[in-house]
Amino acid sequence: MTSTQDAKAPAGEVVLEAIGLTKHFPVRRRLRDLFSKEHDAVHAVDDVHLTLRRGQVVALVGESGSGKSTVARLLAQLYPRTGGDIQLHGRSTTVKGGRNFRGYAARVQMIFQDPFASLNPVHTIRYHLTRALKIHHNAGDDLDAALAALLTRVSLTPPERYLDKFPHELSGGQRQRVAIARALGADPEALLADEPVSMLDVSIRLGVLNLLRDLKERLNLAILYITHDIASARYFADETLVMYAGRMVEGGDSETVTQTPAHPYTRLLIDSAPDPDRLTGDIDPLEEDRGNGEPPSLIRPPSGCRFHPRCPAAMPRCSTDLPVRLEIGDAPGHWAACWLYDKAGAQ
Amino acid sequence: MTIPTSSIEQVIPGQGAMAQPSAKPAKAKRQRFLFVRNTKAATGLVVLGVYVLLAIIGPWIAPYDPSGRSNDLVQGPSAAHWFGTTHLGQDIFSQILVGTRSVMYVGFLAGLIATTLSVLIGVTAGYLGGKTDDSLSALTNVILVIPAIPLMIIITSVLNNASDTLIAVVIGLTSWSWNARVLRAQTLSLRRRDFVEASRASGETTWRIVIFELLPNLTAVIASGLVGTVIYAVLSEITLAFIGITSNDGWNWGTILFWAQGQQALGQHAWWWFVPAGLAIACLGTALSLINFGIDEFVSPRLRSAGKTKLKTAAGHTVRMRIGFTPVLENSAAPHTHARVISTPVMREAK
Amino acid sequence: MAEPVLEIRNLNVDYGLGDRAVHAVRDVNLTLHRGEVLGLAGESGSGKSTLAYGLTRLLAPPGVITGGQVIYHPAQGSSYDVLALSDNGLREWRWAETAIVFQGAMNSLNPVHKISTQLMDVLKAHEPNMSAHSRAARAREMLKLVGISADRMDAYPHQLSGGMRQRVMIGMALILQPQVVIMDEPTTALDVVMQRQILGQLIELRERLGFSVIFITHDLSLLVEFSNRIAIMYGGRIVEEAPANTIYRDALHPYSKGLLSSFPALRGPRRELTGIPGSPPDLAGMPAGCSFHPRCPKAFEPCGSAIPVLGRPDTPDGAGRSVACWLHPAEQPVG
Amino acid sequence: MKYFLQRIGFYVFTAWAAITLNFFIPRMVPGDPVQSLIAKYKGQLSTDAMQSLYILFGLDQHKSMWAEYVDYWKQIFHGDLGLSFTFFPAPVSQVISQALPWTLLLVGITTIISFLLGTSLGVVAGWRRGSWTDGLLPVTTFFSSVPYFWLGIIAIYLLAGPDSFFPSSGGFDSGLVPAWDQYFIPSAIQHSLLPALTILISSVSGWILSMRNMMVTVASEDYITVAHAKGLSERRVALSYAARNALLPNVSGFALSLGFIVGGTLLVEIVFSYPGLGFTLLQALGARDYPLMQGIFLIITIAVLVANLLADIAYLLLDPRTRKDG
Amino acid sequence: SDSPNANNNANAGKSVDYLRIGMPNGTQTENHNPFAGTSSANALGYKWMIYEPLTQWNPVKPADPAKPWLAKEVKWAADYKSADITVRDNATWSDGQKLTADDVAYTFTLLKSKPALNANAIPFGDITVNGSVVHVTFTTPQFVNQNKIMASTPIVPKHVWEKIADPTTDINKNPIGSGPYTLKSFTQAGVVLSVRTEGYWQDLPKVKELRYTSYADNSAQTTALANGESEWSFVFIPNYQATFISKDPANHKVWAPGVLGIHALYINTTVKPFDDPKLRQAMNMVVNRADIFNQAEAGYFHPQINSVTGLPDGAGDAFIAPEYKDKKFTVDVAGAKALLQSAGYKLNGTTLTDPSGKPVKIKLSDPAPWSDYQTTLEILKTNFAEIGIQATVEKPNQDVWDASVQKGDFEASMRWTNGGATPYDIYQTIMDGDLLKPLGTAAQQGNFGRFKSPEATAALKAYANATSDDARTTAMNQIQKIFVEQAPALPVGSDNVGGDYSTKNWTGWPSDADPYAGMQPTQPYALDIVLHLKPANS
Ligand SMILES: Nc1ncnc2c1ncn2[C@@H]1O[C@H](COP(=O)(O)OP(=O)(O)OP(=O)(O)O)[C@@H](O)[C@H]1O
Ligand SMILES: Nc1ncnc2c1ncn2[C@@H]1O[C@H](COP(=O)(O)OP(=O)(O)OP(=O)(O)O)[C@@H](O)[C@H]1O
Ligand SMILES: [Mg+2]
Ligand SMILES: [Mg+2]
Repeated sequence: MTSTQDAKAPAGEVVLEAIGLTKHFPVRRRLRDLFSKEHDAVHAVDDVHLTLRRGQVVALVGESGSGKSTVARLLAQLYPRTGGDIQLHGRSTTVKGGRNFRGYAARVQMIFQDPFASLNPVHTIRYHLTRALKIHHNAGDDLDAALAALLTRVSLTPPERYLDKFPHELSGGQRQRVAIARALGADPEALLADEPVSMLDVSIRLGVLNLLRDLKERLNLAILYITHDIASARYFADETLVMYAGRMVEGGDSETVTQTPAHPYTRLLIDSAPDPDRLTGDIDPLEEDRGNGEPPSLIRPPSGCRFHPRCPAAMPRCSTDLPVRLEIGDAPGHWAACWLYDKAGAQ
Repeated sequence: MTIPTSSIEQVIPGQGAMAQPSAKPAKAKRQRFLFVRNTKAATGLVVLGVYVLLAIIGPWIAPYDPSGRSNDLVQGPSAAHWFGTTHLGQDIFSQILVGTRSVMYVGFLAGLIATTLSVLIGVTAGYLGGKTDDSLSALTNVILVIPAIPLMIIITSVLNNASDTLIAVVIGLTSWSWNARVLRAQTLSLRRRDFVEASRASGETTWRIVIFELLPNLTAVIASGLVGTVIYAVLSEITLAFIGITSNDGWNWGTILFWAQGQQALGQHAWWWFVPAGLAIACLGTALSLINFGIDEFVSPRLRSAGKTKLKTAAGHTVRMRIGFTPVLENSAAPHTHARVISTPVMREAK
Repeated sequence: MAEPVLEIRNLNVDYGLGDRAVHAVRDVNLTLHRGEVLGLAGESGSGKSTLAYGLTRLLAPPGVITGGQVIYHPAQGSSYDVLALSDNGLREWRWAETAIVFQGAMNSLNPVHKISTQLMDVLKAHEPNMSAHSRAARAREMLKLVGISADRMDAYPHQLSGGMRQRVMIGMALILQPQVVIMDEPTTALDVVMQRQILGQLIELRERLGFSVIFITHDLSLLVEFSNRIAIMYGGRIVEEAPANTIYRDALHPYSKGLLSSFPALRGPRRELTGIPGSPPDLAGMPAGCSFHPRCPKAFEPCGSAIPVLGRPDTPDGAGRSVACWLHPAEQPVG
Repeated sequence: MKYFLQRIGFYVFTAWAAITLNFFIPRMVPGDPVQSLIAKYKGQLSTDAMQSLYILFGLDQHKSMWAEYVDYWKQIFHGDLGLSFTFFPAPVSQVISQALPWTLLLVGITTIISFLLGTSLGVVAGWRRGSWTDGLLPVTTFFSSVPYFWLGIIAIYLLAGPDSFFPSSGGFDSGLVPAWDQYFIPSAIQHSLLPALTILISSVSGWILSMRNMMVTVASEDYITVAHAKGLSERRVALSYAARNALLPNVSGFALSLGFIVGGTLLVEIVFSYPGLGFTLLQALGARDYPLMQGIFLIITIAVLVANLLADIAYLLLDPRTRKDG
Repeated sequence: SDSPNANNNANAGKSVDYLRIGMPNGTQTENHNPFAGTSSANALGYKWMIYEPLTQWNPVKPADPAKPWLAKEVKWAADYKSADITVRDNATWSDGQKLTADDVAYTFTLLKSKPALNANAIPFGDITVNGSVVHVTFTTPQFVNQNKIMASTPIVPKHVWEKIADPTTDINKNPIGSGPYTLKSFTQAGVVLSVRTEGYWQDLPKVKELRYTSYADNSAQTTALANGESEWSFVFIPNYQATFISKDPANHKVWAPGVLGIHALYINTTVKPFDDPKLRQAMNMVVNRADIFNQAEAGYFHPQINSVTGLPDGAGDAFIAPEYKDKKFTVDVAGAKALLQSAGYKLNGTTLTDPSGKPVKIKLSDPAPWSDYQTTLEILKTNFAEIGIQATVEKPNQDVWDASVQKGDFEASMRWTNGGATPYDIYQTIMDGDLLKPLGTAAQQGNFGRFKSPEATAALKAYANATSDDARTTAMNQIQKIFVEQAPALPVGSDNVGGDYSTKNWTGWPSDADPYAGMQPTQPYALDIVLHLKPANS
């Protein structure tokens, strides 16, 4: 095991890197568009940079519809991308199907949000795992042993008790473990976990998250952890990235981003999270949000900074110029895409 | 003709609210028995079983040659001829028995053909989407628009000496479109389910996803479609036979009705010539419909006719279970379980 | 303490009949006081929704209420048992005295009617003498109250965003100024930002209008922040009930403790998260004794055999709270 | 609007494909109209007549299929469907226009009644599950499994007769001329009762069942519970909330069945000698009367498409969700 | 009231002055073109109530001279290549104009110039008018066609028809004829004719209104007859005693006289061993015509043929050759067996083998919907089994059957022959070598069995072209001899000109006692019948 035990430890080898990743979903054309040249599209993801390293968890946080799942699917090559590049071990990869896709899938695996839906109700656990092993020729000589090893790895012991069950006979947490085991069947280097615990009960979430962390350490995996619960990002991830309306707005190591958020949106997000330590009734409607709490249309996203219509600190410049990544300086690697931190521009 | 009345199908057109292959998925093995435990399905299966049995042994146990003439012309039911005789002295009971095979054969063969086609076209269209979907859907719609019975009449007359098999093929070829539409809609909704996406992400090939991931989840819909088309095929075959488009030789219930109508049996008050064949069709149809109800209820248990719906309250009133007004069986504040209050506290810290 | 507005006494709810019945709510005793927010927490399947629907008799078949009383104390007049009301009596009581806001607002609103129609439906049913004009005025007023401009009156549900729909539902719940509002996970489908906005608005309204709230969620941190008192359910029973702060700081029941230590905190020091081992119980085959004992780290011999009663614990600060645990045997059972 | 245009594109394509098929399919049929006619009159028409008929029908000159196809479209655009062989030289449009109203009225009205009745019963059966309405289903299922024509024949046997109120055949008393007057209308209604009843009995169960099932499905939606929680009257909840939503999926089924009106009732018309389009189609089929067959197929196709269009419009009106952008 | 239905109701109380005629011909489309075989006027037969022929010919007594009708007199030349027709001078068209020889000449000219309308393919030559006499010439002798020309050509008014742009495609919306009835109303289910008030050349009929109804099929027609809804029709009624007569035994009647047109089992004489006349003769000897008559034809529909010449009783009597006068068909299994044995066939148990040792098998085919033929085939099958011939019955669809019969691609099939005023049409359809086509080429006109006999061909030609009765008789006797000895087809039953009728309201129908005409409502003589009808209660 060469993994780093500490989140602050130097980052490992880069496994997967997204550079300027962009995805626009075309919108069905209407009659009046027939005569215009421009095609409407949902700008689901724009210019996303992201690096996954061995033995590290990167959290991607953002509200619903901000494009988190799209990023994950792009990274899993389930969608063709509109622009940008995905590099696996520094090599640009575009796979569409067939053998190439399998080869890619063997190294990058995805876990879905809903453990109730991501297992086929008509197949047993054995079938799911056997397929995962066989597709990638990881079954070896002894299939049963491989299956047992897989289940043990996700702490479903004794394995025999689970192998011949159907998904509906398992609890949510157990199902999500099976889903993880299936992903591990490919023996991947990177795991893309799209809200892996949001559908689970509070009391069992922790178990799954701990399992993922444990795997990261033992198998030296690179994990992308997608969530809308910023508190769990703090707890679980080494690095946290915040997305708003298809764009990255802030990034840095988790503790810094959650404790000293720089971008107004991140601040809004953190202020909105329930806090048991706050006094009952001590809730002022957030003066931090100038809008009605709703995200903008992604078909015609706001110009400049996408958050400017809601931003309490918006400046005229915010509505015209697209903010670039700016170092905050309070901790290494902490950045925000916000003109507030543009020292040069402020002068 | 009658539109197959499976609710699964009826539900489809309005996108959205459809009997999803249950969120609480088929409790595979145990539920397979549950299906048979459904009274409707069980009744239907038993009746169908009898028909299948008759289809197999009918020709052997028939007391007479169904075409054999005798001198008992147009005789009512008697000990010798249970269902009476025709204008040629043929035994109608034997004709019914012998005819069962053709009806069942055509019904099931046509059902199988139509179902296979509908699965191929519907699932492909639904899963692949895009241009494939557009063109397959267009094909489906065109077939749906063309009136089926006249089309069958035309096609059967193109093919001379239509044998049972040919008739079944023709019926099968003209009656897949409705099910294909249903299946396409179902596949569309399944395609977006995570487990399909997940097996794609884990590297499964497209055909494996379709065959091993999608199809098993469509079994109820397919089965219901099959049963629906069998009913439809049986009715179509009988209709064709009734208007004189029939196989070369051999009997089916439609042929019996054809002769009865040609000989104006009812004008001669020979009701026995008409009634048995009609009832045989109706019972077979009912049995198949019952099976379909069973499937519907199996897929979406809500549809099950509520088992026991009348309840006795503690006070002795009868109340009905209904939506919006939960019955109150007992209206007292007495606790049900008796929790104990321990007088001497047992204090012990866990390890 | 304020006077009670709703008293639930030994409420029992089953799904199905006879031997195969699932006892989803068992002997629940709970009192809601005027003007308070009572939080109801517990993991999925613990019977929170069943309790809420059971006390309003809205459970769909095969749900049946097998026992208990729900005593309602109206603002004026004498108290009565909701479960003993006639159909018409119940209809009159519903919404006028107790309104409900469900989890998914999209599903709570009839997709084919305008929201104005659905708002005015309530008025038509409960205040038949009201003129059409004043009905519309009232509906508009309610929408304004929850922060939706009146020109959205004639919108259909699908034309509104999730947050707006949920606001419409809250507006609709308050349109008859009920004494009690039951909220079953009203914000779980929403974003945190939106959730905070809506809850903030709700609290404000409660202060103005003075109704009581039963607030159901499994997000404990949210509950602690928003409610006055919290009841924790496990396996169809209430296992602990106490003022919010008390529970947050010092939960007595091992299950409550487990729940509180299974979510990470956003602020403050990173604390140790222990969670709860095992998986939720199967209601059909509930373990004997305390239903939590198979998962309980502190289980000892009476736990497996006898059901602990919910009552005032024998701890020094036991006043105003109750717990059902053999570690803290009740001195005085509630109910 | 966008939804609408998409649909119109679909209709145009389907209509084109169906009409093209309608053109080619009858031409695949062996035999020719003259032979059929001779056979039909079985000895009443001498073999000498044959040549004169070939000349009469214009079948003595041969044209390529393609040229005929082009002509066919030209004709359609001129609203001309050619001359029928069976009723030579009556134009197809005349044959169809005299048969169509009968079918539309008998089957159209019956289908609508069946839909309304079945739907209402289905609403009741779905809403009041566990009451007597559950017993309705097996009975109606049995009747719906009986072939139309059999039911019709039995109905004629049992109910029609020399002294019966129900006439056994035809659309009106012989001797009457179709007119909107006090003699004709009652006679037409009287003649339509028995066939209508037959259609009703065998078609109503489908509606009952699908409506019941939709009601059951809708009844468990949250908004129904909310409606109850709002204290609305049972009627209001059942009709305005449950039935209103349960109806939606049935609308397109209804449209399809409206489309099938024309083609689907062949046998009822045959059994009751009802002077409608289905019966005419059977005659055309028997006589290899391509122009008439094509004409009727065209009408059926258009009927189905129009019915679907109506369903789309109905959907648009009934379901605000489809009305997205103006 | 100006409603067309008003007087319909007014008649309700009074005695019935209308006659309800039905035909099982399905829905009709308005088409009164008397020349189009497809018109409603033809299908329902009302064209003969509006348009009249030159003479009335009685098919029940085909040898009797035709009755003058619009023609006062018809004089044929001895070679039957021309005729002089004297047109009656007191007939008028229903629009009041006089009927003249010009109208007759115009009608013939119309047929001559429009082959599409010339359904009997009459080879018209010159047509000239001289006062009230029309002189018509023909390119071939027309002895066998004489009644088709004179008694079944409707005469149409020149002044109306010459204005019609294309008489072949005109529906003749407003028919003007010389008959006693005019069109009152048309609907797809029926036609009403009302009697003319004046101008008819003889006494007007007692029936004031004719109401034609077109029923969907035989079954509906029979039901209507049984109910009394229909009073006169021509339809096959299975078990007519039970279905029809018994409903009103006093009034419901069926009369089905045979005519010169028969139904026979055509045998493909090119198929071995059926090319052997001995085998065919033997088969002919075992056909149980009584069973067929009673079970397949309900005991009336196709009157049983008794004479070995294949000519029906009654209508055929006058033509039977002296040597066959008393020769009747009998079922003679023993005789057949003996005949076969002598011809080298062997009967082993139940199987007959031909001289080459092959078992004799035959496929009988007819379209499924023709239930009487189907029943006949079933009976023939059991008949043939008695001499060891294994028959199977096939039911191809009608088009396939029709094509294969014409192309000679069949073994044996029940079919009809043409009919006419003499037995010529019957024998021509079965035996005429001129109609013989090679196998595989459609023989549209006849000789489907590919019967090759130069003698028969010559005799038929001689009959048609003969200029004297003696020559004709000789030729006819010769034809019959060949038919009996060669048995190219097995005659079973004759066509009939029958009808089903009710005497409840009207009497005076033709009958065995007074066979003044045939009984079909769609034939030219139908008018003659209507003119004979009297109210039942008078
Ligand atoms: N297949 C698609 N076609 C068109 N638009 C899409 C598609 N998938 C996603 N989108 C749009 O892209 C945007 C981003 O969606 P995405 O699912 O990535 O969000 P998310 O952050 O994962 O949200 P959630 O938290 O709800 O899962 C949304 O506006 C969504 O509507
Ligand atoms: N129709 C039903 N038939 C049988 N059991 C049911 C039915 N509906 C609910 N249950 C059971 O009753 C128990 C309580 O369900 P309930 O919906 O009240 O839980 P909950 O606490 O609201 O959970 P959640 O947090 O998931 O909403 C569950 O275990 C559930 O399985
Ligand atoms: Mg997502
Ligand atoms: Mg709940």
